[in-house]
Amino acid sequence: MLHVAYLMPLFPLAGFLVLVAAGRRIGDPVAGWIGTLAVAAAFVVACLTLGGLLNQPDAHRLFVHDYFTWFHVGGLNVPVGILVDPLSVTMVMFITGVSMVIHLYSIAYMKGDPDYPKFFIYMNLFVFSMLVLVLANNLLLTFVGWEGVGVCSYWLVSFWFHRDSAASAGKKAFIYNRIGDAGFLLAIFLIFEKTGTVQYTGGPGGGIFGQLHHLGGGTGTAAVLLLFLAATGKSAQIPLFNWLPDAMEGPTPVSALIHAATMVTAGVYLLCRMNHLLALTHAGMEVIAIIGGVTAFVAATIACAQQDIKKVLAFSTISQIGYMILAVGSGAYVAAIFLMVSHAFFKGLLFLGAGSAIHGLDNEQDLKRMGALRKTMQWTTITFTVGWLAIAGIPPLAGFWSKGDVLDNVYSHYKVLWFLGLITAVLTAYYMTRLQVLAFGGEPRWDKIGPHGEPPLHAPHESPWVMRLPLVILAVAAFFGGLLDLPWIHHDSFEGWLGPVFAGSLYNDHLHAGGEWALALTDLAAALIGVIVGFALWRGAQVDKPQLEPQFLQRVWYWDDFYDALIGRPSQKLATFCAWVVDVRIIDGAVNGMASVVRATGSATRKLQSGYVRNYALGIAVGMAALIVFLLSRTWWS
Amino acid sequence: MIGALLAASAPTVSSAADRIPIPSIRYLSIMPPIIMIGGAVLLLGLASLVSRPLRVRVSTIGSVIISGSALGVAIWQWTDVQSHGAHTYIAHAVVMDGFSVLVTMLIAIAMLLTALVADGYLTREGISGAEFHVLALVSAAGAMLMGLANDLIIIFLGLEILSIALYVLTAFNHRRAASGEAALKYFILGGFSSAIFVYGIALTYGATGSTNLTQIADYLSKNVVLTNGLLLAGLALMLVGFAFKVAAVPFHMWTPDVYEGAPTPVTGFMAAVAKAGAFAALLRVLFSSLGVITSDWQPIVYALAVLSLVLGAVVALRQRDVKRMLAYSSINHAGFILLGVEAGTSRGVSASLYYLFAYMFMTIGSFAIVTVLGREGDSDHDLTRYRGLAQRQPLLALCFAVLLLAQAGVPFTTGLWAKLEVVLATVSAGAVPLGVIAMVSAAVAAFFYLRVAVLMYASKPEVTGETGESGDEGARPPACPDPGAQIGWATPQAASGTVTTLNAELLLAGEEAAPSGEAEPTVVRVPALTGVSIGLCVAATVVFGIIPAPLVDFANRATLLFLGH
Amino acid sequence: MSLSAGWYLGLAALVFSIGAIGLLVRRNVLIMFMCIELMLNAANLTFVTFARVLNDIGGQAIVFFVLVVAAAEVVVGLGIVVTNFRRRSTTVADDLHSLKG
Amino acid sequence: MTHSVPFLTLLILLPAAGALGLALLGFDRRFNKELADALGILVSLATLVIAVVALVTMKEHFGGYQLVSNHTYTGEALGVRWFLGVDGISIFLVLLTVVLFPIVLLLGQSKTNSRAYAAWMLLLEAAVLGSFLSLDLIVFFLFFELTLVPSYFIIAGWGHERRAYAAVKFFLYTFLGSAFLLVGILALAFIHQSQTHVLTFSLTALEHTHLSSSTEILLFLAFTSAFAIKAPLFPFHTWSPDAYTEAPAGGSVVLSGVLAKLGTYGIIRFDLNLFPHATRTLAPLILTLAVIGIIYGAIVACAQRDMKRLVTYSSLAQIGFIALGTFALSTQGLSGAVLLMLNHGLIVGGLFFVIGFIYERRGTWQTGELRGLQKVAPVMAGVFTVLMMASIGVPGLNGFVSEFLVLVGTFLTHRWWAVVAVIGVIVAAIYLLWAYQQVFHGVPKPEDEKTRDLSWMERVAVAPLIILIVFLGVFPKPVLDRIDPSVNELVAHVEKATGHYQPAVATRGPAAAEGRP
Repeated sequence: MLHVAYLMPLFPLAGFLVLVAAGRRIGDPVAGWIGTLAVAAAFVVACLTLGGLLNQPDAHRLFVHDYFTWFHVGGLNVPVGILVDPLSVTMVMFITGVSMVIHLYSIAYMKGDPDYPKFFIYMNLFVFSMLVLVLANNLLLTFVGWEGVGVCSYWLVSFWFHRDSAASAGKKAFIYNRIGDAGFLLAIFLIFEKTGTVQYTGGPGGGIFGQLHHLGGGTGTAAVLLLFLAATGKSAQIPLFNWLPDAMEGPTPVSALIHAATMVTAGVYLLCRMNHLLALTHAGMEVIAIIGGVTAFVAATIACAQQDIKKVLAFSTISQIGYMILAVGSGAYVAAIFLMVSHAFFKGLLFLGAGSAIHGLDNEQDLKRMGALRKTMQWTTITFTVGWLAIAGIPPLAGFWSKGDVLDNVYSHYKVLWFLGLITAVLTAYYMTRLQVLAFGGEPRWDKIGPHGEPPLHAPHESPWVMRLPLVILAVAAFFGGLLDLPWIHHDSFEGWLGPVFAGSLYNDHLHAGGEWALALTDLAAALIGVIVGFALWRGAQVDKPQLEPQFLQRVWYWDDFYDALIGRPSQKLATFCAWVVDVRIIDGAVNGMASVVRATGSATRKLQSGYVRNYALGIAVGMAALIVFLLSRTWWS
Repeated sequence: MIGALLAASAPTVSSAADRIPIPSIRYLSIMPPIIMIGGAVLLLGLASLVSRPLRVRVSTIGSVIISGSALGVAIWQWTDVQSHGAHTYIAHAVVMDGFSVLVTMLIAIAMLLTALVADGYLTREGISGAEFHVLALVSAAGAMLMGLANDLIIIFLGLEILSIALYVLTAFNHRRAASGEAALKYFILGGFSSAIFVYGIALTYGATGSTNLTQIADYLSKNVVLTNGLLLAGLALMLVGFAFKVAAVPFHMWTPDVYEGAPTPVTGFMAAVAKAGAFAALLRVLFSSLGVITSDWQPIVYALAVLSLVLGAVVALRQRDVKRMLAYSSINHAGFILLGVEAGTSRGVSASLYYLFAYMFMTIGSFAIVTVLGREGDSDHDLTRYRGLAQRQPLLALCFAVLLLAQAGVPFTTGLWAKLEVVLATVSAGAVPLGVIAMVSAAVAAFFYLRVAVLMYASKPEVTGETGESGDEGARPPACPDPGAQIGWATPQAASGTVTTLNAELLLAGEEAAPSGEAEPTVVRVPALTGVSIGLCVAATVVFGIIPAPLVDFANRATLLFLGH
Repeated sequence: MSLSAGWYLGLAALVFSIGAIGLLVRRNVLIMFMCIELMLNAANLTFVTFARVLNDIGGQAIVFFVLVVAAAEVVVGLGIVVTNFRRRSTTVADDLHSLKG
Repeated sequence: MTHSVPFLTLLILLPAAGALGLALLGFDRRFNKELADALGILVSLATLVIAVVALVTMKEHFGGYQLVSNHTYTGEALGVRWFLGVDGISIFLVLLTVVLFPIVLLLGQSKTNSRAYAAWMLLLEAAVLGSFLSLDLIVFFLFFELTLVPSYFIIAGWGHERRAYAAVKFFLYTFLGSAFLLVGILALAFIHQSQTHVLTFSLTALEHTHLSSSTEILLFLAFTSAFAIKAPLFPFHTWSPDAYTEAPAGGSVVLSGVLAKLGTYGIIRFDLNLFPHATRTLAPLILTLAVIGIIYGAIVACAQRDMKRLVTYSSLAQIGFIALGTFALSTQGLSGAVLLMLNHGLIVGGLFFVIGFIYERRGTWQTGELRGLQKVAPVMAGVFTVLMMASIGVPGLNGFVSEFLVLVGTFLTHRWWAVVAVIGVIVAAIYLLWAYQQVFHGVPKPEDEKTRDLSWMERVAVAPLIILIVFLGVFPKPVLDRIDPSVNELVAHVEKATGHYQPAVATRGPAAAEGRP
């Protein structure tokens, strides 16, 4: 059944081509349904592949097949082929699943938009690229998917291009991704130079993982760090993370799909895929862990001070991915993947819930103008509450188990980062509770004049069933997500399923049962503290609490201004200097200068021609004298 | 024919003892000059018999026939040389080899083309009479004489016949003040340089004991002359004479004034024929007789070449009068031919000959077009008059563009093959820097050739900055560069300041109509014969450019009888 | 008393340079003609001297060619001067400087 | 290896004859405009057909010169031979030329005096094809310089305000460069003659002249100065902004798309073949210039408010990439450079076409004066997006494959140059996206409203470029398989001559890595 795997990317591609050809004519709802069906078909194929892989014995759950050669120059052979193993199937399952749900949701959400078909064109192309990224059997094909999702995120973020902020947000997202991609390219070159191949496994010499002995020492670390730079670009980690909050300019389903569930996890997937390489360098792993932890903490602090509902969720995503990177950094790949899957569910749920709230309150995103939505939007409130509890880490929901698993593993390696993780867990619970209370609890604020004198909003209304159904599905998934990897059942749990993929490089967290229970309790305590503090502080009618939302945090630790000052303005001045001074004045000036020098000598010698006969005769006489002197002088020497 | 006359009248006097030996004369070797001079005399007489208005047309036809027959004889000579080999005749004073035949052909063709151009010119200027054609034929004969001379004195005679006829031709159009002045300047300086030349011959005669080139060569090769001061002084003075005639810098001062002053057909004739004759003589003197002391005269020719190349190109940039511009461009061409002379090898000779042949077509064609465009009074030569010529007379403009671009050395024209051969010759002789200077000067020269093309193909003068109508349609706001992010010192306007002045200067947008006050240059009628001559020149330049084999082979087989070292 | 050829050559050279300098210095066109004649005759003197030294009749024959050429030049030259004189009634070479640049 | 049918001579003579026919057609009064336009397009399409037939008849896995025709041209005196041949490196440049020119002619119909425009274009096509096909140095030089005349008249005749200055500057700058080239060719031929007593200019013969290192470097500089000006490489590029901006749309396409390739092709064909040692010793210098070109081109492009100048500087950066690939002297680098020449031709051609369409509608190409065109002209925006993405190097479009190969090739032999060049890739995205946002995004102002979308003819004109860009991006294998043999031979030639060998990985891939301990 594994041979059917190559169909997965082809269905969204087919959807994309159909919509490009006939999108405009099909119009509003039908285009959406075609897009959704394409992704659903991919989901079905994913299930078949999962089934096919499950009934393979544990040892060889690996299917690598090349379909055709993309290009073959000298020693560099780049095939187009797929690699199906538990890791890629897990990724494919939640990608197609969540995408299908979000496509369904956006049929209603995007109703009435003039560019309705174009939206689904981009969404299908995105799913295709994501599947190519995950299923590719070589670094270059992964890069194709990698860039593909970057381009689609550019198109989707700047979907409402008539808004300047959306257009420049899309540009910013694409450029930050390109900086990461440059790192990816350099990593590919380095790996090719040392191993002579770009294929993960298979092919002559056993692919990259067969040639690992060439990648030891400095080059190995360099390759890992470059790949990590790519991951920070795509998964929005410390150096390159401030494109994600601006990417919220895009429609909410886009934020849900791309900036919560799938694209941002691509970086984590890449690091997991290259785990054998990571295992070679201890220094590399440390750097990854530190940056992951720090990002999680920083993002969590910023989330506490955001007013826009989507911005809070965006920073929460960055924080959760920080957790995943932290897990990868401490060798707990399975925990990272488990958190990724569960995060996809509850973060998708939260975004869609927020989307439905925004949709209901005629596109108002400011928390300070919401309030008491629970009275009119019951379905959204219930599902949102499940999402809130899950992410806060309240048992028995998915968040508790996955975050707990990550923190357990981190505890056994980096005590400091574990403590930082714990603080972040508290912050997470706090800001999610703040959001829940501001949006759904307390008194209605949408009927008053807005902070900048906007007119009062109409009463919120519940979203249609097409939007509510996805919420329910994701709520159920978020609720039961934890069952995938319960700590005490080992056999067919998540660990068992993914174990063989990370065979060599897994760190086993040798914690005795008692230790695990203790850690579980501390996690629970952190979650409860966060929730209680959140409730206490934000329950009242008074919503403007400047001391709780310091300017420092609202301006994203002045990170944007720092980049602008460090890179933005100086490069602008340099560009203008180069363009108008170096190019026009110096280089072109030299050329024009030479031309005018020639013309100047021309007019100078022209004056010699005085018109008087005697001057001409003098010219001849001087010439004659010169010749005679020259020739006679030869007789003196020779 | 004269010999027969004399022989008939002398039998009474002869006695065995005092018979004066006459050198055996092979008339074929000097037939072309004889035809030219004889024809000229006949033409003079014949023309006086014809009524006044017809005189010009008759003399044109006459001179075409004469130069045609000279050309025919030259071809006959060529077959004779190819079959029986090259020899010296008439007591070694004259030589008939491939070299001299080619020079003769070149001059005959030049004469033919000039006669056609002159016909239109003379009728337009209202000058009747055959004097123009007679004088031209005589000077052409002088040039031929220089080509086939193997004796310094014959060279001197040829030079003088050529020059004196040209002095008169320069003063031909007495209605133009400039013509008289140019003639006077040319006469004084010409006389001065001929005197120097003769003195040079005298010294060389003293040093080597003979004025015959072959004997000089034998003399030099036999005894190694330790202190040949006398010879070198003679050589120096002779080089002055040649350099003057060839218009190499620093002896070029006369060229611009004379070329501008002289009637335009005469300028064309002078540029082609005088240069051809002088270079032929120079090549023969330097290569055949003074081949042994090449190391002495090579640096001089090197210096002359560099100066001519650079000054010719640079000063021409600033010229506003087409004739003066073409004068300086002819100095530049002289520099190129000197490249071939500097090489000192047989390849150098054939390269220079090819260049002369190609240059003849280009220069006579260009001056023919300038003659036509000079309108009544032959004084309308300001560059601004050429603006928009392509719209008014597309074919004439295209011909002029082709000839100018050929002179610049654009591919698939004889101009390029000429430059290529000459540079190959000098590079093969080891003077690579000279080759580089030559090609760089060609690049500089290309500017003023192009400037004329720009003017011809530019549309209305953009004085007011609104764009010409050719090339873009619809309402067009001038798309000036948007200032955008401006830093004090780097405003786009300031930066592109110099550029717009260059642009305006190129299109001479500043000046309005020429001083002759004619508001808008009208369409000019091209006389039939002049059209034929222009057509022949352009055709030769392009056809021999695309198919270079025949002309290149011909120039290559036109070797000197005796190559010194 | 007999003079060596050098003397004659020296004299010829002297006459030649006088002619050359004369042409450079003097303003009047006719005087310039004379200077050219001087230079030509200096050449004749040199020819005759070398003919005598080399005992070769050719040198002396050449003198006649030079004389003929000189005569022709003068005829043509005076003709040109007359046409210019009719126009501008001056024989000073410096007045004729309209062609320049 | 010759072939019965003289394809290559036909390829050159057909457009030349077409140009002559159109020129003469102008002089009889009865000609009508449509007939002239149709004839022009017909001739260029016929050339396209011949080129495709030539491609098909060529053998795929053969590195040497094919379809060779070798006749005497100037007799034995000068030894110049009509020696044409095509191999993996030049066949795709020929195809690029024959694809672009029919489109230019198709769009040239709307020009005033379109008959003369078509005549000059056909002459230019003949000259360019002549340069790509000739293997005799002098014949190459002839065609190389002949390209100047028609492009000069196209810019001067149909250009914009400062066309006179731009045309003359373009002509003289390149003419000066080719002056050094001519002296270099003649000096090389003379040295060859002094060694073998045979005066010939054919590349295959001159390859074997052994030169002292100093002469070889001097000759290398003479050749490369002409090609660097034509390309244009970094310090010699200041004529290109004027020439491309002031030229009419069709002129800019041909100038940047095809004529620029003459420079880089000349470097690959003549510099590497004739002067391997000098190439090896001067490689770091040229690589540095190339990298500066990449970064400098990208930076200056960021400051441009004029779309044509922006595309000019972006093509300066792309040419820097080609030079980078060439002087990396590795199999991947050189194949990438050859492929990038083809891809860049298509991309920059397309970009200038679209800018030309915008100019026809709005009379300006200043980003400041255009706003929100995506809403008003979605198809044009779509085409521009594909071209932009290809230029940035997004995988799936043709820019990526060639850029990747160039960077990999350079990384293997000259690591740190490749690292800096990758930065250029990032900056490339910045200015293109910025320009796209300025022109296509945002709310259209009233005068933007009336900008009509692409007419059917414009779509037909741009369609082949888009199709080729996507096809070459998804499936470049057939093209690379034809480029590879010739590139391998050339790299082997340079390596054998200089003794320096590229890392084994570049040629044997994983097998090589296996060998090492």
